Amino acid sequence: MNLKNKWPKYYKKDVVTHYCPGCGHGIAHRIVAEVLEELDVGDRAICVNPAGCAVLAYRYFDIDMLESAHGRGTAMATGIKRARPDLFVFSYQGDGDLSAIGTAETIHSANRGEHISVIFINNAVYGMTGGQMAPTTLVGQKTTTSPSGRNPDYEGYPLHITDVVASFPGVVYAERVAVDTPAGIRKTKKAVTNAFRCQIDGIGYSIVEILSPCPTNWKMNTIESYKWVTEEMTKEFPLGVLTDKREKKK
Amino acid sequence: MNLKNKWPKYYKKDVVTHYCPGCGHGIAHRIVAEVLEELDVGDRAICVNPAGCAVLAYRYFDIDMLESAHGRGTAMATGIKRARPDLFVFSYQGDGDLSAIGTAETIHSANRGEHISVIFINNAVYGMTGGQMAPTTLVGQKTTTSPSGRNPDYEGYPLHITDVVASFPGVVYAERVAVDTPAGIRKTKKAVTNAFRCQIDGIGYSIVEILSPCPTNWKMNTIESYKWVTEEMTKEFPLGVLTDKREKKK
Amino acid sequence: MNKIFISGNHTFGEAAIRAGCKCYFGYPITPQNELGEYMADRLRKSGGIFVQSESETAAINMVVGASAAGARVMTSSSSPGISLKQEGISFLAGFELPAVIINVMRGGPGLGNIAPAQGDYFQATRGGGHGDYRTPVLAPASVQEIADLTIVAFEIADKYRTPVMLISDGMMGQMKEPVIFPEHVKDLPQKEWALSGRGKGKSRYLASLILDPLEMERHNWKLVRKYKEIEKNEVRHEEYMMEDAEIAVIAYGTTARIAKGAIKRVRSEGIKAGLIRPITLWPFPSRALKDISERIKKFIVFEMSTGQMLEDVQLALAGKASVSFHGRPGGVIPTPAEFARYIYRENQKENKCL
Amino acid sequence: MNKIFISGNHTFGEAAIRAGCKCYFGYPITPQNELGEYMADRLRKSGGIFVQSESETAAINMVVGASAAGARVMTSSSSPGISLKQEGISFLAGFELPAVIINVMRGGPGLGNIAPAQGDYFQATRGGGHGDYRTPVLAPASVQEIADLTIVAFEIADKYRTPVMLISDGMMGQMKEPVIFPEHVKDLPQKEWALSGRGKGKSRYLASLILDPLEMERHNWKLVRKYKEIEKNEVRHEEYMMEDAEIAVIAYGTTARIAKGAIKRVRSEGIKAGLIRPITLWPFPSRALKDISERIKKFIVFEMSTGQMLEDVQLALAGKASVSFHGRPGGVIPTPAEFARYIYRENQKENKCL
Amino acid sequence: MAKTVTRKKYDVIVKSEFCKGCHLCIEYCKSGKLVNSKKLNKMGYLYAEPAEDAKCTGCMVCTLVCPDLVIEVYDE
Amino acid sequence: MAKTVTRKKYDVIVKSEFCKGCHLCIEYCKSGKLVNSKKLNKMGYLYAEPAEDAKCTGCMVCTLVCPDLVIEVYDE
Amino acid sequence: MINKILCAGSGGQGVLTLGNILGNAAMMEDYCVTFLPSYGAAMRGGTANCTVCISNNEIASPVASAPDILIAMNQPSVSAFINRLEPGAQLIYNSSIADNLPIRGDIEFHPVPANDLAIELGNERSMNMIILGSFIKLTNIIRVDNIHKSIEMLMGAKPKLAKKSKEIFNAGYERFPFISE
Amino acid sequence: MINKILCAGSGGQGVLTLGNILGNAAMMEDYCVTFLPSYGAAMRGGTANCTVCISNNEIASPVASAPDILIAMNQPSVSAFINRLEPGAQLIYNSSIADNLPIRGDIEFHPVPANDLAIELGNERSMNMIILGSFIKLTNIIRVDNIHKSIEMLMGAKPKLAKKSKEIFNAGYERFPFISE
Ligand SMILES: Cc1ncc(C[n+]2csc(CCOP(=O)(O)OP(=O)(O)O)c2C)c(N)n1
Ligand SMILES: Cc1ncc(C[n+]2csc(CCOP(=O)(O)OP(=O)(O)O)c2C)c(N)n1
Ligand code: SF4
Ligand code: SF4
Ligand code: SF4
Ligand code: SF4
Ligand code: SF4
Ligand code: SF4
Ligand SMILES: [Mg+2]
Ligand SMILES: [Mg+2]
Repeated sequence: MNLKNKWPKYYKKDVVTHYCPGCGHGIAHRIVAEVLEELDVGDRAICVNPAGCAVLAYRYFDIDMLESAHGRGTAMATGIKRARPDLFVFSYQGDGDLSAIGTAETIHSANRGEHISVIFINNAVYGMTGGQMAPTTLVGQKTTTSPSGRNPDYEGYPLHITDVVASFPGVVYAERVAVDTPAGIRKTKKAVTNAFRCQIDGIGYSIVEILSPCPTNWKMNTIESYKWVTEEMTKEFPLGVLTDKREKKK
Repeated sequence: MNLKNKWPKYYKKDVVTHYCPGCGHGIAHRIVAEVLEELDVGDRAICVNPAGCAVLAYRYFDIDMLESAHGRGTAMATGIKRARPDLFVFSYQGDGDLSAIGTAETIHSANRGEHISVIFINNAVYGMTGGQMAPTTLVGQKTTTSPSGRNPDYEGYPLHITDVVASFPGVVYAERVAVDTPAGIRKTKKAVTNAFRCQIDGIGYSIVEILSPCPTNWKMNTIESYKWVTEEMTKEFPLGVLTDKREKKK
Repeated sequence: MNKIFISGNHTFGEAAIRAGCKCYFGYPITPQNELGEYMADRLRKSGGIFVQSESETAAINMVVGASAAGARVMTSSSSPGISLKQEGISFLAGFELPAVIINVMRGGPGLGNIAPAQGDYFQATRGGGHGDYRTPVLAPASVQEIADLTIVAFEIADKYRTPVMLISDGMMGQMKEPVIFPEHVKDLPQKEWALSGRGKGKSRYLASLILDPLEMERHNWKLVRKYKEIEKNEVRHEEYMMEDAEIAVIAYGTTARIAKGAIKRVRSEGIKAGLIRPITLWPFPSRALKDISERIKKFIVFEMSTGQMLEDVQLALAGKASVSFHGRPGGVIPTPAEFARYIYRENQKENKCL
Repeated sequence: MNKIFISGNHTFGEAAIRAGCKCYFGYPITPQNELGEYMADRLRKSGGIFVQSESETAAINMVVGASAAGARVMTSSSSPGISLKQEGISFLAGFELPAVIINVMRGGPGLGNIAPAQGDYFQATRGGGHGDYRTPVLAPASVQEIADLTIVAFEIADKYRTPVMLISDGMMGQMKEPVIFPEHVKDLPQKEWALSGRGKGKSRYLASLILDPLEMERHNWKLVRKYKEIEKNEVRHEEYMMEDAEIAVIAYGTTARIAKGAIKRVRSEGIKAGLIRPITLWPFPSRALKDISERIKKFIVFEMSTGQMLEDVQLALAGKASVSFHGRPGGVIPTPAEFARYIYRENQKENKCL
Repeated sequence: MAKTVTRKKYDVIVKSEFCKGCHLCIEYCKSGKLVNSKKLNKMGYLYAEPAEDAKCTGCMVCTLVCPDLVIEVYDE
Repeated sequence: MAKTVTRKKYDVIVKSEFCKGCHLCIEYCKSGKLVNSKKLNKMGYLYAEPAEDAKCTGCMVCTLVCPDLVIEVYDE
Repeated sequence: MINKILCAGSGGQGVLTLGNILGNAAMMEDYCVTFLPSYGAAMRGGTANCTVCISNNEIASPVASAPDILIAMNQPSVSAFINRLEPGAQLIYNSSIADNLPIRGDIEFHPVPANDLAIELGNERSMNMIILGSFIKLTNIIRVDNIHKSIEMLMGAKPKLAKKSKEIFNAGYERFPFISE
Repeated sequence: MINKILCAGSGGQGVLTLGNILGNAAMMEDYCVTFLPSYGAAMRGGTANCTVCISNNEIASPVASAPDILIAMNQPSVSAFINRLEPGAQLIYNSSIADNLPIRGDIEFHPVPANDLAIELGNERSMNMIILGSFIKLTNIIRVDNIHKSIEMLMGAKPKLAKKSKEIFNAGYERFPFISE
């Protein structure tokens, strides 16, 4: 008998992650590790991990990693990539990290067209700190800091930051995907592949927004939370390629 | 003989401004003062002035003023307006202030749809500090920190932040104008009037981006600098209403 | 019975509401999330404003705005988030604006961890921001005291027009104890200086920019005079078993509690130790220490850090007594037994020397 | 002749380039704009990287990234901008990453002004950021020394894997003086620890998060041991006319220059004053002060602040000598004549007491 | 039987000690090959296990969805 | 003259001590009523001044463009 | 007198509720009392614990490095914390799911088949009340009526749940001690 | 010997260039020398000034609260700074545009019709070189050839301008002193 699914080279073996059961981070991690292997860039890759549930990502990714101050992932990635353009540099960030405290860094690294890649896990909530409202929290969604549901008159509407950066000339590739179903997971992998290729080809900035369930803070069981991504989140955050300037840039 | 142009009520008399000859800030100031008077809100207005050439705006505006830390104008304005919704609160900010260091505050105050108004002076350069590159500096434009001209491959393209915030549901009115000609100045006044009305009507956030010459740091004489706004800046930053959701919100 | 069983984080919030705090701006960070969450619910329900800002930097600047408009206003965070507020705190000091800033400290530097620590003493007492300013710093050692000092913090802030810090740690924030809350403050102070639109009067402005160095210098010395007033009026400390003490332990907040436990233990073995607990870290109870150093020659400083308040003790004693230090940084919570052993050892050393 | 007439701000840049600085990240702020502008031109021309970041916060985090990748890297700012870097500096300390941070101080707090001041001493020496860490701080007093110490700063940073601050002020930054630059540093230290992709080897990570308090504590004490090493090896100070001095003036940077002028004046009137100029503010030359206090009983601290280094002097002397203070905060540049009068008065007081 | 076609045989292993019991694999396995074991593992989770009475088609969906890389699918 | 129509008369005053000599008013006054005085004011600027030989139409463009609120236009 | 009680279990078992009810009741009896939950990352991975200290005097540290009583609601909690117990300490454990007990002659073992009994009483989720009942019976530290009041206070929003909880608490109280299997 | 020279004028008058050439030349003669420009907001509003200190010994402060020599390139500079001069100090002023001089018998006045002469020489923008020439003639502090070299160094990129500047400098040097009007 042969093992059909081989263990991703850049994913540490036999480590139990700290993620909650069913957390989308786990799927996203595996996808990233697989793509690093398929594109053969893991050996020269540096991942900047966030403050957020993925703060411990270095326990899982078997590549060089740098922890970031909350929200500053793309600034750090900029520093690495500018100092060492030969390395493959990507940040992995949550919605609080990337679209709240890190807004300026996100916008400007994208606008400068830094040659980095960004994996953006949007779970509509601050996972790590226990479920506070995020910029991406849906209207009406209850969180610990929007206990009666997000009220757009008080807290504004969900922020579509990937759409924002997609409009910048320096952003070569931006896609929104979801790890909500097997098909979604396959698409996510393709999107990550496309994004990483942009950097390998030296044509600019790329970002993949991944809608990802946080069953714990959504107070749902796993299956419900995956359904909620499909049914509710994608209504607010429609999936698809938000920009693709690869042809132009090559 | 009657004086036809009466002195704006909310502009201090007989003060020589510190602005350079021909600086667009002077025109923008006068317009704001006039609109405050015409809409009769000066008595209950608070202006948050920036770090930037307009840091001394309190020497000129005859209304209550709060100085801000560089880039934090809209955060401070948020604090005032939330504490005192009965007041009329606006920030006055430069391009470095609003679209570089203040990016996150700009984006999120707009996205929350704070009931404030923003006057955004875009002069494509850091005036106060002596002419460094701003996020809005044009491609090829020479500044003290882009001595061979802004190179989009290195520094990215000019950032269109007003377009970004115009896309948010909470932003009721956004317009880009220029104080480059008498017609432009008249339009600017109309835009400021429209913007301020949104707050008076309690319907949300408004912003007016004013393309404004900085003859000193552009190293041009005044007349050249005004022409440069008309001929070069408006190519990169086309004038016009970027969003107008007033009907919807009323 | 109006005692309730409540956590430190919730108590900060409830006490602030009772102190008339109208606005809270903050950004989540462990171990103080429950404080923001409490405000999101209770402050809003009581008619106040809760805004979860996009960052700590935005939060402190929202605080500036609300304070300038005359509101009692508060923000809270934990160590890394407090670092991000330093520019804003310096502005509050420069503007002379009242505000209450809570730091529920965690292990550091960097991301560190979320366990209780006292590593931000320097930052709080010396001003982690730029320029010549001081911030009154209150350090509660029980949940009841969190309630009491939060109210005091608002009073000091308004009285002197200054930002005030409350510092605490993950343990104090998470721990529940019985608390009796005072009634809601009824009469808030009038703030003539607050911006509220010029109305028919003269326009005003609040600025920290003072271009003329001589004027700026005058402002700096004016602040110094204010700080001297605060030093005169607002020093607070507690003395515990100091009447007959031969060894004085200096500790604040969590370590002060633990020190009390340790002191009880060593007393049972005949060692006459006592505790001086600074309640205000700035102004520091230097006079009290100095006075006691006439009598006691052995001081032990005990912190959950590598030694920060230590400097204030040394400054206060100015060489008049020997000072030793026991520190457990990084989120370790020392035990009374451990610290008792330390006192015991130090006592033996002392005796050997004689 | 390889002397050139150059400003302090440009010298920071040129010296950094010669020290092998490969990346500069910064945000404009007066009075240090010329430094960034110099790098925008010269560093890029010499094959390095200059990025004008969107903010000081972004700049310090770009520094973290470039440093983690093994580059010699620098950022600079002035007071308010340095406050915004405090979180990042704490991270650098936690990560144990080398970097050089320049503060060309201005009047504060708040926006203050752009005139020279020394009000950020506490922030620099006590760590304005959170957690238990220290930053070596170098304080040049001439443009030549700016050149020399900038190179030293990079060496200390790499040797101990620590952020290092250079502090200066608007006057030093703007002033031109003759400078002789050393040659370009040839051999940069190897950085085994730098991230460069795992290659065929084992993957590595740099993290400041250490969830287990005991491990975090070990890290904290490890840092303390490193700081003790730095205290042992890197203290620098200058003594001027101290051989026969009866009054010791303590001043750094700009005030030290002015103090020298004043000392010359009072010496001509027979007052035996001398100067101890700390070149490293942390580690502070406490030992030198202490040694001298065996002999000299009168110390005068002179700062362009309301009194910050003063505390380090008091700590060093531990009550062994009297200390008086002359301060001019807020951007005022005191004159030698003024400070000479101060020394003169203090000397008279002293004599009256006798 | 007449209908028999030559088909590969697949084997599924759930490394139960790593399973967090999220049950995504169970949800998405169209063959019903994976089921709730109703037993707690050391971490305290109700882990998934292959059903005796169902056939794995080797579709690999379970490995695709499992966030914890718990499942191994073998072919001949 | 036969062509004469009754028209308002206007007067322009440049408060020269406040003028920064940017010359925007000169550029935009279609009547040529404003000219460079070629004299420095106390601040050291070549201020603008009304020309003797031109007529002001009261169009107010000069007051619109002047960044320093220097100009006063009067009618009868 | 000072009693340090460490209560540990997994996320859904009501560990913190138990501690809260106990602490709140101790307050009603005018004890000095502290309650300290584990928090943050320590809670991810499904474990939860809290420490309740009850004393006649000011409590120095709310932490129990050596608890007087360990309440272990599942097997991992027994394994993780039993070594913290010093001679003479007591262990109350959920014998329904924890059965691998290290051999120690110097502490007292009190098995409570909490899940089984709770299921028997028709509410498995309230197994923490069985344990609390047993704990009170064993220690006698707080009066039953005060525990009842405390339950009512903390579950005030859900009177039915409060009633049921009190019943189940009573069962735990009455049936304790359980014979060791 | 220490000479503190304060040089003041308006933005376009080449105040800083003058100071730089002087400072650089002083360096070439191995003097201790400092050059301190006004900067930032002090420069907006069109004024500029700088202080050059030249000494045989280490210079304490590069600031001149009481300059030995004031070079005032326009009227506002005379008015702003003349009161800083202590008895015995010298004032070089641009008599082409500064004519309102307070009466002081305790300082020396040196009028230099810099604009007029520069216009005469065909380059009004180089009026600062006339002043520099006069200054060197008056003080004799730096050798003329070193000033020439310094001009070449600082204007190296524009050799024509350098040449013209030297010529104009020479004129200022030769024609000084000018008779007071
Ligand atoms: C400066 C600072 N502020 C706040 C925090 C606390 N913090 C850590 S992660 C986080 C948010 C996590 O949310 P998100 O980025 O969406 O990631 P997720 O956990 O949801 O994957 C916060 C607020 C911090 N570590 N540093
Ligand atoms: C934290 C901080 N960083 C930097 C500065 C310095 N600074 C003041 S204004 C300014 C930029 C001004 O540019 P802009 O906002 O475009 O305004 P303008 O002067 O062009 O009107 C800068 C960088 C500061 N005051 N504070
Ligand atoms: S809290 Fe949410 S995002 Fe974080 S590990 Fe758990 S499920 Fe995942
Ligand atoms: S520098 Fe530019 S923006 Fe600033 S006052 Fe001068 S012209 Fe205006
Ligand atoms: S491979 Fe397909 S059929 Fe087999 S167990 Fe997995 S999901 Fe089910
Ligand atoms: S998907 Fe993975 S973790 Fe989830 S139940 Fe199946 S095997 Fe277990
Ligand atoms: S009002 Fe019109 S015509 Fe008259 S001076 Fe002004 S611009 Fe010229
Ligand atoms: S526009 Fe105003 S400032 Fe400019 S020249 Fe005319 S009057 Fe003077
Ligand atoms: Mg999230
Ligand atoms: Mg600008």
